[in-house]
Amino acid sequence: MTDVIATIAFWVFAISAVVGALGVVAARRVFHNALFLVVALGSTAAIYVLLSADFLAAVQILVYVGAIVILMLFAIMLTPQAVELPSFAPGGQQFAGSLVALALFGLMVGAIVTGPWALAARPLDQPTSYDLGRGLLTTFVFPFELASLVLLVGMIGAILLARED
Amino acid sequence: MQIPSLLNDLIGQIGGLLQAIFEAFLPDWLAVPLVVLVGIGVTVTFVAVVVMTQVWAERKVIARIQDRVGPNRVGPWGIFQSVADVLKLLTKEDIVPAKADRWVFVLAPLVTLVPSLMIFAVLPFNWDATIARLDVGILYVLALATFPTLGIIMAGWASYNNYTLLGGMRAAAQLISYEVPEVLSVLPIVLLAGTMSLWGISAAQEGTWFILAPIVGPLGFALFFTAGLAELNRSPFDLPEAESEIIAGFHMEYSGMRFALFFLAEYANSFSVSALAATLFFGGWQGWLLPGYVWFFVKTYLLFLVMIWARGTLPRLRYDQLMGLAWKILLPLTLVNVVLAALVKESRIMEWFPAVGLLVINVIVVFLGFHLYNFAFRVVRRNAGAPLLEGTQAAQAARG
Amino acid sequence: MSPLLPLALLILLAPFVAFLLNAFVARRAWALAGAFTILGVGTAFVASLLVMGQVLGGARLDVPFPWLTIGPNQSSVIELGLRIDAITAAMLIAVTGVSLLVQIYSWGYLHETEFDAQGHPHVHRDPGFSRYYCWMALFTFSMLGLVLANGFLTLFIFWELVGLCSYLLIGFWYDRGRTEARPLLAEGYAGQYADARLSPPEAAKKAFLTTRLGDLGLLIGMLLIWSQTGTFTFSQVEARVAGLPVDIVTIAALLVFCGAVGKSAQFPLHVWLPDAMEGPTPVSALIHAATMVAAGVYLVGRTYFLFEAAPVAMLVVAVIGGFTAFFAATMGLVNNDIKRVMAYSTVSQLGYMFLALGVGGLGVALFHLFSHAWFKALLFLTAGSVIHGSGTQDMREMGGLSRLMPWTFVATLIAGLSLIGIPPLSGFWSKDLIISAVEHHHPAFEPGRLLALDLSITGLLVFFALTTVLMTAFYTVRLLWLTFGGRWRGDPHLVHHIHEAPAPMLLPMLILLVPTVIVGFWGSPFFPDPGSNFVGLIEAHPFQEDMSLLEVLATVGLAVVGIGIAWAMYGAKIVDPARFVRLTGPLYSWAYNKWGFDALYNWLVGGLVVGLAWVIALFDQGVIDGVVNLLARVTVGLGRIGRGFQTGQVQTYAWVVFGGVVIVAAALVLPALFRGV
Amino acid sequence: MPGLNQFLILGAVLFCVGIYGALTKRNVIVLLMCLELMLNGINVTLVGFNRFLAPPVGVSSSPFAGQMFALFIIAVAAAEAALGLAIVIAVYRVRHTVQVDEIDLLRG
Repeated sequence: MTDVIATIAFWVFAISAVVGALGVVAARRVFHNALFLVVALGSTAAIYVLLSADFLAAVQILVYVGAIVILMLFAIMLTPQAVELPSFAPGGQQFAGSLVALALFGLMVGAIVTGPWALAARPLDQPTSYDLGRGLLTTFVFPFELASLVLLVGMIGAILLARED
Repeated sequence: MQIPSLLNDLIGQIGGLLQAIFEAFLPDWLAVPLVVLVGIGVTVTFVAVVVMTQVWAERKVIARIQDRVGPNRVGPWGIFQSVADVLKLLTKEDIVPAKADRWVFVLAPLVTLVPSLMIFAVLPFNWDATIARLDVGILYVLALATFPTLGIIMAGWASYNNYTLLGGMRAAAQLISYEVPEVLSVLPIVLLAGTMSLWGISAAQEGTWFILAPIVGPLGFALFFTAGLAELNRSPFDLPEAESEIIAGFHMEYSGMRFALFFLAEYANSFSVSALAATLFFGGWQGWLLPGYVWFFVKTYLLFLVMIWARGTLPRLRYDQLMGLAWKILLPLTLVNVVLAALVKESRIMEWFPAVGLLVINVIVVFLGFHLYNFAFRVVRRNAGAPLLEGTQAAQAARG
Repeated sequence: MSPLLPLALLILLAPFVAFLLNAFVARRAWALAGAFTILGVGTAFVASLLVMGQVLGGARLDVPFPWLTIGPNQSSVIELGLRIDAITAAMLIAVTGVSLLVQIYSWGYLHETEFDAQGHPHVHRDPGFSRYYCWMALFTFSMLGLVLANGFLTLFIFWELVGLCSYLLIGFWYDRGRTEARPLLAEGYAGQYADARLSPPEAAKKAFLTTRLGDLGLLIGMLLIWSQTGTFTFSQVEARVAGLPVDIVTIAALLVFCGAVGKSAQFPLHVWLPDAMEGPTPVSALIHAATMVAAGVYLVGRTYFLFEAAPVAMLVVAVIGGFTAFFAATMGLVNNDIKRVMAYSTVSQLGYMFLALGVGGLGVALFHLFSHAWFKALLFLTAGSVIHGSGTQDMREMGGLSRLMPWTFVATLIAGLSLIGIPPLSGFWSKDLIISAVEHHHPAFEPGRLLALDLSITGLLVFFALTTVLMTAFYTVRLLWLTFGGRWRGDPHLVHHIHEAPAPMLLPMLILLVPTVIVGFWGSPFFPDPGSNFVGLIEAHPFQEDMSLLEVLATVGLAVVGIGIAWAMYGAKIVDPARFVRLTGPLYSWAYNKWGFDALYNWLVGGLVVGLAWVIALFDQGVIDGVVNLLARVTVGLGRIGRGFQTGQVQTYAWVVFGGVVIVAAALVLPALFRGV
Repeated sequence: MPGLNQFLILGAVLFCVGIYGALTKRNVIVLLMCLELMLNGINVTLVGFNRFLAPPVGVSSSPFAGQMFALFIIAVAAAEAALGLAIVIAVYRVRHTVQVDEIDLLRG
């Protein structure tokens, strides 16, 4: 029974993620790009839930939507632009970009389809926050400290760069 | 004394009964989603009803504080006043500003309201009466708490009005600033309870409520409740939509039903913050005599009254004071609180120390806290030279 | 240990010491420099007389000094060394004798007497006086070294030194420029011009380069012999020549002959000797008459075993010798410069010597060389005193000097007659021997067939020999007459200054008269005993006895006819020389322009070198610079293409990055895909 | 029940749309958004791997390495976005533009 729901849910959120992504790329006004980004990130969070990564979904919402997108909105507000500027690069570059994107996509799909994945039946819907928490402070303690350092540096850097002295 | 299970577990019983009926009559794949839908429907109507009571309560109490009667015309003690308001808003004309960014304008109220409703799915009304017993409950709630910020920015931007944009940006800045202390103030409770799921936290407060934790409890509650108020743009922190400042802030251009949605979202959030505070610090459905959900609602409404009380008494904070409070006072205190919580957790004082003793300690701590705060405040003000927080000082004097 | 070795070393080192002293000590003390050189050469002369005594006594010397050991297992030893035998002894005496007399003569020659406006004489000494004597000492040292050499290597070293000295001495007056063709100051020759002449440095360079060309041939020949026989020493080479194939020996002989042709100014390489007259006259006397030019003949004489083993080479030597004799004589007839006439006569006489060598008369050739050295040196010295006195070199501007310079006239007359070959003078004995040798040695000659026009080689040689006797007689008398006969035709107010040669110049000339007269008898039939006869010493069997009276009469007759013709044209003026010139027209101008060889060589060398240079330049600019420029252009091009990518656009860079990713991904994924994993 | 391939393809789609956007959009902020999109694509793939693949034999990483990795990516992405936007604002203050092709002083 839950399989059906899971499949439906997957397709719903997958499509919304792709639509969001395309929206980010295709929307003309920058503000709309941001909103489509929210849609894309939100549906990705939902996908995480499907992949039984609930803690990650919550973090995704909290960090991405809560902080990064709003930060981008602030950036958009702080850099007023004449709206009518073309939002897309000239034809040549567009073609080149699409060429690379499609080529890469083709290759990825090729690799995914032919990849010899060693599938394993993993328990579904296990609460992960306990294991993640434990993992963070045991095997991944060094990256954890390093991440904190990166964030600190990022914070100080951002303040210094954006400060209007 | 065992209260009849039916009464004790009313909501759970009804839910189980309903599910049984559906499974009997409907095909399997349809039954479960239907039950879920019914659950959602019940929640939404429940929220609507709760909000109406909140509105009525707030208007009555504020009136009392301001030495006036409050609504008493519509129905006995004016209890149907909020219904009248809703009807008025429903019938009002729905205007979309000409140059407004149409889609964003329309979506803004939804983006604000929907997450608020989603939070109710997690609140632990009773030991078995939570729609979704999420393992990452509190984190889920905090994550959803960020969506209103987005909604407010969208509203501010889309209504193509300088003041709304300004109001929206101010609100966003305020929300972001207070989100950090709010999230961090929850940490001590998660530490003490050992789990992030709200049901788990409530269960962990069987004997002693976390408010009784020596220093961590009251300090934690104060921080969380203040940050919560700021998140809701209420009372002392309602600068962005303050009428006297920028003409009702970001939702100025909204009217009719859309404004009602904003209004609904605001009160739903207040309820959820109060419920959270109750769950985290006052043991949620923990209570000796009455059934779990009764205690839950009593505590929530009491906290809501505190909010109304704060609204009635405290003057509005200036913007720099608002920001200063968040980053210079709340954030450091929460960090200190987390450390203290670790100490309390390790020393296991909560298990062997009688609840009453904890209460006495807490009272002393609170009393000392205020005086210490007063002294520290005066020193800081003299050093900085600039009036750091006259407002709070006044409030503190009032509290005396 | 025979006394010959110390004597040889003394002969060799005396002039060398003189050279060192002059070079480093007596740089400004001119008198001291002169004294050192004369002293050095004098001791060498005395020593060589002693050596001759020893040699007549039958002593011989051949001492090698090992120098280098090279080759895979130290197999071949390179050595220098000294060798004295009959030829060397004769040459030693000739070289040291003439050199001594020339040094003394030079003392006088280098002191010019000029008469200022009032006519007072100022004795003016040539500034390069000590330099002159320094080089003269070096020249004598190297000439003696050449003569004493026992092997090709030693000989070659001194051969080059001699060449160097001739270069230095020809270019002695290096500060003088070219003498342009100036109009004649002589009666009867109005409108004619004195020939233009090269400047001393140019003449020196010309001499040096031409002789170097010959030396190259000698060097290659020397190395060929070394590679074939493994040694340089003459005696060892002589022993091993029999074993070598004939054509190798022929080639070696011809290459060695090239060296001789270069040094002795024979036919192809003769152009430098007439121009070498730019040097001071004593230099010409010593180097370009007696010693250095004779070195070629001496070389062929020393390596005669090579030529005997290669009949073809002998024939070539004979033909070249004969032709040069005839060819030089024709040029001598028409030239008006007194020193150039003598130069052509020297070339002609050397041609005679090579003719003698070519037909097998080694002793005869060397005897003629010995006697020619003396009287030709005397001729040049007298020419020197004539120029010194009259101040001009062009014979047309002279005349009537017999009264003004009586002693010089007498000396020139006797030397001239000796050159012509009038008995009993030495010229007669040595030249007639050559002519009879030509008759005698070539079996193909039938006795008594003198003037039959036989166009075979033998006929040609005989024709050359006899006609040259006639021409020699003609130009010698012409010279004598133009210079000494008739009245002074030159610049009138020069007449008062014409004076007889001073003592230091006159004395050597008179001394030289003695050998000019008596030397002839040494090789003549009056010394029948082979041991004492000059030719006998060198050749196994002297052949005077079969010198038939007929041949003698024929040659002397021709000589007298030559004198008669000359006397008719210049003495009695029966035939006017000017009209005769018009008659012979093209022939005269052909001879006058030295058969066009100078122009040919100039064009050839100039054209060759310039052409070669042009080709190399073309290659250099075109290919080498081309490649370098191409490289530069390619790099710039690449740079410009590269620059195209640096657009500054972030997205261009991003595109390139992801392009790379695509390529890498394709490389990794596609193979797996196609293999149908 | 969606298999691993579906999730991987979804990740790939998100990534490629991100690349296309990054290479063609002219506004720097949208560029950063596309970057976030690409990172999200990667996160989906990682979490997919974590969900479906057995941990490699012999390697002692924890069973949730995939999610852990995604977590760190999110952290770093946050820092990166912050810095990126700070730079954009700084550039805007100087050049008054956020159009990518107008910010091209560093060219050959």
